Amino acid sequence: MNEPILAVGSVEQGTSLWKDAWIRLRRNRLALFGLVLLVSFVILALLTPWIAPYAYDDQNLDLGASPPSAAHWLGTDIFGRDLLTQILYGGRISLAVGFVATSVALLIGVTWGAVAGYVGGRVDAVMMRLVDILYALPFMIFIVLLMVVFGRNLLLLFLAIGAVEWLTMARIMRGQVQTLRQQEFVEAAISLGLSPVTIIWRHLVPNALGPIIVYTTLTIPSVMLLEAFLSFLGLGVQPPQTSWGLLISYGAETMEEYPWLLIFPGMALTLTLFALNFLGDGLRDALDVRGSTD
Amino acid sequence: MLPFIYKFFLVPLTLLILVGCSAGESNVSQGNREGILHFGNGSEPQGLDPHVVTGVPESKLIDAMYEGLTRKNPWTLEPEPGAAASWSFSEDRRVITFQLQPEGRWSNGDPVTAHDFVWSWRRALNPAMGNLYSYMLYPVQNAEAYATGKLQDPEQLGVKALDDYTLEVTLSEPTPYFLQLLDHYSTFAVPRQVIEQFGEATDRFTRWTRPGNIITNGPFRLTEWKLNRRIEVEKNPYYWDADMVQLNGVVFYPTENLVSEERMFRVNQLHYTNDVPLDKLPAYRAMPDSPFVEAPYLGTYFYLINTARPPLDDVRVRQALSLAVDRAKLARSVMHDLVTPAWSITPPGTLGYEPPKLFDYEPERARALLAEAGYPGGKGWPGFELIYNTSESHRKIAVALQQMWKDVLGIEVSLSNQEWKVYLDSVSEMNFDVARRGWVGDYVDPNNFLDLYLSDGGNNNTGFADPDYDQMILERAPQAQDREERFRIFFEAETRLMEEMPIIPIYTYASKHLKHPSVKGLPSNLMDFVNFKYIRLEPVEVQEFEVP
Amino acid sequence: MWKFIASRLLQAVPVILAVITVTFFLVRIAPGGPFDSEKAVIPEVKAALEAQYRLDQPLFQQYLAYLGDLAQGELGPSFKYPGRSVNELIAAGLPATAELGLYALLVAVCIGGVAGVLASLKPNTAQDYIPMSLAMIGICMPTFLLGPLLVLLFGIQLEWLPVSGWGEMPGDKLLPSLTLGAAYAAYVARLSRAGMLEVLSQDYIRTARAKGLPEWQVITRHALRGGLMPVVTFLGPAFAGLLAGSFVVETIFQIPGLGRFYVQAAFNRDYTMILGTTVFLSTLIVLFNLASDVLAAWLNPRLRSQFGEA
Amino acid sequence: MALLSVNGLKVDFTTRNGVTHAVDDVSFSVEKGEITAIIGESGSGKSVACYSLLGLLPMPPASIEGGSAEFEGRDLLRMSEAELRQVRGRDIAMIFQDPMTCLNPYMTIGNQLVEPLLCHRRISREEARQRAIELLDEVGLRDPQTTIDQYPHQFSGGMRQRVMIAMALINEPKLLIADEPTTALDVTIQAQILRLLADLQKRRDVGVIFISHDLAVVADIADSIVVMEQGRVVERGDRQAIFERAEHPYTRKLLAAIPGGSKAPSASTGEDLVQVRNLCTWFSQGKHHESVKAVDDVSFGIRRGEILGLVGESGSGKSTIGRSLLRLVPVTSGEVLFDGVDVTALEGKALKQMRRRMQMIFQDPYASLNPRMTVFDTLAEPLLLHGIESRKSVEQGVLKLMDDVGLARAFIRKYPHEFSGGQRQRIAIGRALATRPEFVIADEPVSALDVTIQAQILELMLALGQEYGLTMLFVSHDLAVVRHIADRIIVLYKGRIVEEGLAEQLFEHPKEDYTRQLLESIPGRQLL
Repeated sequence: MNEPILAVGSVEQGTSLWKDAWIRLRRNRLALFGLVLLVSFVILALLTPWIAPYAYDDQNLDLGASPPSAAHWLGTDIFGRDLLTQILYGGRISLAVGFVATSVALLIGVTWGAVAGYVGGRVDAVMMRLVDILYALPFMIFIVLLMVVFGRNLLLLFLAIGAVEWLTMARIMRGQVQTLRQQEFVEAAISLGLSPVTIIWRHLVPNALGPIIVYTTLTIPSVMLLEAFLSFLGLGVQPPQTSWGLLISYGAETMEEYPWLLIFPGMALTLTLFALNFLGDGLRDALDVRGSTD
Repeated sequence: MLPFIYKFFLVPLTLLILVGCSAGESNVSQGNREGILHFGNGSEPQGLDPHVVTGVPESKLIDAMYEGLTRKNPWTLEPEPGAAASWSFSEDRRVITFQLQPEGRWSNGDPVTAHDFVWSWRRALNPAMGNLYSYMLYPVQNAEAYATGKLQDPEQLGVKALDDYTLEVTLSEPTPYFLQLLDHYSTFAVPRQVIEQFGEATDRFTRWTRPGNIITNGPFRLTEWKLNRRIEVEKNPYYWDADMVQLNGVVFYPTENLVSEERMFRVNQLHYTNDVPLDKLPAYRAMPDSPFVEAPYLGTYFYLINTARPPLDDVRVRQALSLAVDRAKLARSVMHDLVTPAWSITPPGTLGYEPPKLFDYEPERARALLAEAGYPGGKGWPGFELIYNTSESHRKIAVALQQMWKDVLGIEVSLSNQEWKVYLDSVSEMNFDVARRGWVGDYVDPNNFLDLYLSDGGNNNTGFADPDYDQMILERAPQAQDREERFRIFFEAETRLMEEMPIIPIYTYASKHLKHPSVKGLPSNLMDFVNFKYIRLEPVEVQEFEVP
Repeated sequence: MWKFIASRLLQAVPVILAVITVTFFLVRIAPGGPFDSEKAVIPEVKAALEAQYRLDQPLFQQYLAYLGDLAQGELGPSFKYPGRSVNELIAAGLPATAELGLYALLVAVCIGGVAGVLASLKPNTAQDYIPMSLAMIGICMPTFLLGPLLVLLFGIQLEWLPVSGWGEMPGDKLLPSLTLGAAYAAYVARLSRAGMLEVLSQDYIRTARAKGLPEWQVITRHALRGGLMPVVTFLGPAFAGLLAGSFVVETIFQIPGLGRFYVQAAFNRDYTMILGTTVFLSTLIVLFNLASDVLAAWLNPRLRSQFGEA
Repeated sequence: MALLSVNGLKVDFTTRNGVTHAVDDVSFSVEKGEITAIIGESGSGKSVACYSLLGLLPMPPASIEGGSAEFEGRDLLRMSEAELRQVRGRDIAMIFQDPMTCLNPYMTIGNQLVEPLLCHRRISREEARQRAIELLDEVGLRDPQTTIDQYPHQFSGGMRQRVMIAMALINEPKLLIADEPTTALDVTIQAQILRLLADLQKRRDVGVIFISHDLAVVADIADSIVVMEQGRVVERGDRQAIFERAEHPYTRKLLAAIPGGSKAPSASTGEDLVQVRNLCTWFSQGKHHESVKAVDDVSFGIRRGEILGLVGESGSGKSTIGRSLLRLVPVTSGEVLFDGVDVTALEGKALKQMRRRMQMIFQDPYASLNPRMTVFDTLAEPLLLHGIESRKSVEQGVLKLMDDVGLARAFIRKYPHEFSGGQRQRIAIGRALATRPEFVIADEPVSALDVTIQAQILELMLALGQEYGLTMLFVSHDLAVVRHIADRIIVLYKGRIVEEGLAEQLFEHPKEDYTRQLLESIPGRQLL
């Protein structure tokens, strides 16, 4: 009973999955950069009402659209509203939509896909056919109906977006679970007498984190852009509130006349998405406990 | 690795790019050479049957291909002879006798006769046709009864062919603007043989309007119709006034996206655009020899108020809202000085009619009125929702007004944009507090605007109902002896309307286009009316419109 | 293999039927009708119009009648474009959209594939970071922004390419294809990078190296096939997405495609057109998913022989 | 002069955790026409040393820090990549451990076979194909004309390894490096492949480096043996010398680990705890195909406290029997009585209760542990699930289990990947024992492990069996291992029982031909 093997550099003190991931994440400079950037955006968004240089609906029609200046660092929009303030307030909406709607999509998609993949057979067939049907429904009509039936509010917007974006997640998750459930550790879990719910949440989902995270980082940008589209159609934020997606779509219309109205919101969105992407890749590597054996 | 990449990826890609880099002659210079006008027409037309379609793009096409009894002069907007060479009024001005053009022909050479018009008007008014603009012919005797199914016999309509070239129209009462209606497409003659060759007279779904089938009586005739790409018409050699027609043809483009349309114009793909993005105005105006043309347009942009809902049921609140709008500032900053402030529903200068101006931008009075209504400084203000259909310019105006009301009156208003059909539903069901609205005249007469607010008017949608007003519009005005008296009655009615303020007028529309310097004979006018007959091309080469 | 295809097609029938049913009733619930317009419609006229389109019948009867027509391949007359059947409108819009979709896919696979493969060969170097960062920009650059940018640069500044049109001037297909394909190129880049990294760590790559094959042959002959498998399975859903998502590009570049019909039909409440395009697109989606599954199976000998037996 | 002589080879790995000397001053030589075996546990650097010769190590993290490798007068370590490529596959060929993953699944074996020929020689595709067919015939593939156009997945493991061998030999290399070529195979197949290799080597007169963790495997074929431990050569000599006069303690340990001898028969004479009656487990192949009869009408019993060995080749249905007992696969017909209760009829709570009493240890310790759960999580899960320990006392329970299976308590918060194969199998055993089962099914629990570890795990299982009073079904393809642990043995072939008997009896006096064949396949038999 004297097995002498001790992995190189093994730590005597134990670590949890997340703590462990955090240690690895800290070594990844890009991911850390992404994290810092994201956290600072979130803090800025939280503090916006106190730090924004102007009120968000403060118009100056006589000034109109003006390029960056000392009074307005990022310039003003056609109503003479301070763009920096708009971006700060828009960030609150966009970040909230990005995270909440993506979470909704994740929750539904992961659960749906995991159950379909795990149970298999007829249940799987029915569940996935339902996904197919939802894929094929005319999106525009769906949105218009949602808007009419439920009125307009942000929560509904989150739900609507989540309801659209979960489909792909469900497909990915199902594929993952189908592969994973062949693994012996799942058989071991079954033979321990664990319930299917426990097996899915403790054994299957954590092992599919890699693809989930990657897909999440791809979902957030599409969610933010979808929000802009829906707000434009009338579902979602209403003026004078705004979001990055809306600012960009307005900016795109006047990109020749007032380029700053496109460039700055675009930069805010792109930076966020880059940060997310770096963080996502970093998280995936960090959470992949197997990958760290070297 | 590299050879592989090259073989499978770079070769097709390079080919694709190489094929790309050989721009040909621009539409404009080719068009100038061949006498073809390249015309941005807004969107794909629903169709080319004058009794079926409703939109502006359709009207442009139909105006090019067909001709009514009269046709507007694009400079003066006065009716001038079209399919009718002359006309005369009876003593009581209820019967009009039209003499048709002796040389009037369809594009296949057949003569255009009075019978064609009789048949066509019956078709236009036939309830089975589902013609949305059948009301244009309502001044004709028994027309309304026939169109609404109360009268079955088309023979009783007030339109008769006295002989092949004489058409007699009997009106139910004198209608001063009736001649104007005759260049609206729902009064146009359509080719009976062709229509009946392809199906029932009232069948909306036949193929008679396709190239090859359709024949028309206007200056141009259809040669090609590529869905969502272009519609091409060529000069109609059988047109009675063909010598006047300078163009050899027109190509209409369904330029849905006005930003894209502007870019097409910039690279000389279009002679004329349907519209111009608002934000491009300053740049184009600043250009030397600017291709930008603008003109007041017979339409008013306003907000509808649902007078049944508190707090808007209080006239003082409605007045306060209207007085607090700085229309001049709005026109200057948001609308780039394109439009002029409106103080009433009727656009000014409509055939010499000047609408009343009862108020101005009066923040003090607005605050006082609001205080009187019980909301001093906005205290206790319950708020309301302003709806508008999804559009960039409606949003801009709403956002600006929202802020003006907040600044001047201290009240909060929430905005809500709605998808077009949802918005229409909300408006017609009066399911709104305040709604954006616009009205463009079908003909140049105050009546066209003022009859909107009749108590049972289908387009009223405000809850405004005033028997005196109804009486003025429906009874007193038609019986007025002369134009002056008629306008006085209208003025009185409109004053009543604006005192009650069921609508907040905002501005009078303006049309805006980009017009290539080669294009002549295409004047701007109050109706934004294009008479293709007079357009000619005098080639001027412009390399590119440099937009700063 | 044929059996597999047949059974998948059979499975698709209830899916499409369900899509039709839900869509049919969904569009009727939506507020606003096809004949509503800014100016109030005279009730008699409206009734006449409704009768012409069978809208006066009980809803369920309309539904059955629609299914009956559909069984004969008839999608009905369009509301918005009277005088044209939905069949005709789809036939008119499809070629441009299908071509646009295919070119966009070509762009996606060419650019994305090369970028992904290059990145996977030297992971965590500049050769990896640069294409992958571009891919990220591609993903977060909406088409309504990329399209106008490309037009401004290549169409107006450089004057290399036409600013709009489809098949009317040489090269006018390039910018729309690029615009639509960009986002998908980014996805393909990420997928192919991940797939290649996975395959390059496989034992059989080591075997290939041990044979003394030059590196490019190791990659092309041994790694690409497996590494691009995720891309192949992505192509089916992607093409469906391209078709449905081509609306913006078609509008920007004035392309006479199906995407515009699809979206505008919803705005116009053109009931038959909504249903027709939905039926058509969902059938396409099913077919393309099937095609990409078949392609993936055909490329994977293990799956291929399974189908061969079954 | 030696065909290859390696002198003072040093290979380092640079990782986040520092520099590891994977190969440290290793020297050996290979003579023409001889087989040199390199023996050592996993991690001893034996594979790294050979891969480094051909430049097949990923650099970084690997780096060659010194030494030379003379091959036909040229130093392999100083060749450019282009020069090395000329050597690879032409002069020096390789065979790898796992034939399942080493062939490209997307290419026919024919296309893979001709690649080295086309790459290194001026030869037409047709000629190359002919050559490949001849060679396939030579390595014992039936009907090579047809099989050459098949894909790897259409072959069994043994057949694939034959293909690998053909591929290595197709260019008539002077040196063949075989890296654990039989470890992933059943004993019977292993014996065949070893014979084939020895045969071909003699006929073609090539030098061979044979890498293995198991001395027994090379006992019959190696000319000389090099023993490596932790990157260093600890002993070398010809076969005779190593097997008869091993000096280094590590070599002795390796020798001792060769499973041999049998366990003293235990005195379990109680009633049957488990009774299997006419068990059938068939797998449907779709409507129009006959089901695969994985287990076909099998009946046997296991007495309380007994260890029953279940032996058979892969595909014999032995694992399916184990899974059927636990209801991990649906049973087609028959009964499984556990303590008098028919397990196949249980559902819901009753099934959960029953599962607590019977547990399983899986073959692959890499796959059977959830990679995202620490030792603590893995072991605590069954304890909490079945209410054996409360939340408060669970840590004590886990520690006790770890003590029992011989895991240092310090590892409690570690993840599976941080452990070696043997340690992982200990965790898996701990998990199986956590529910205090009466009956344990061990499905090839040691076949994925090095021989030295194998011995330790077997000892552990025996000891725990005693301590916990376990009844055990021990499933394995390796008779030597089963003999070491089992009281009674059942031999399975194609889903049916061929022979059954007490362990010693079966070994000494096999009744059936098939059993005899199995016995003969045990490597290094004559040594023992």
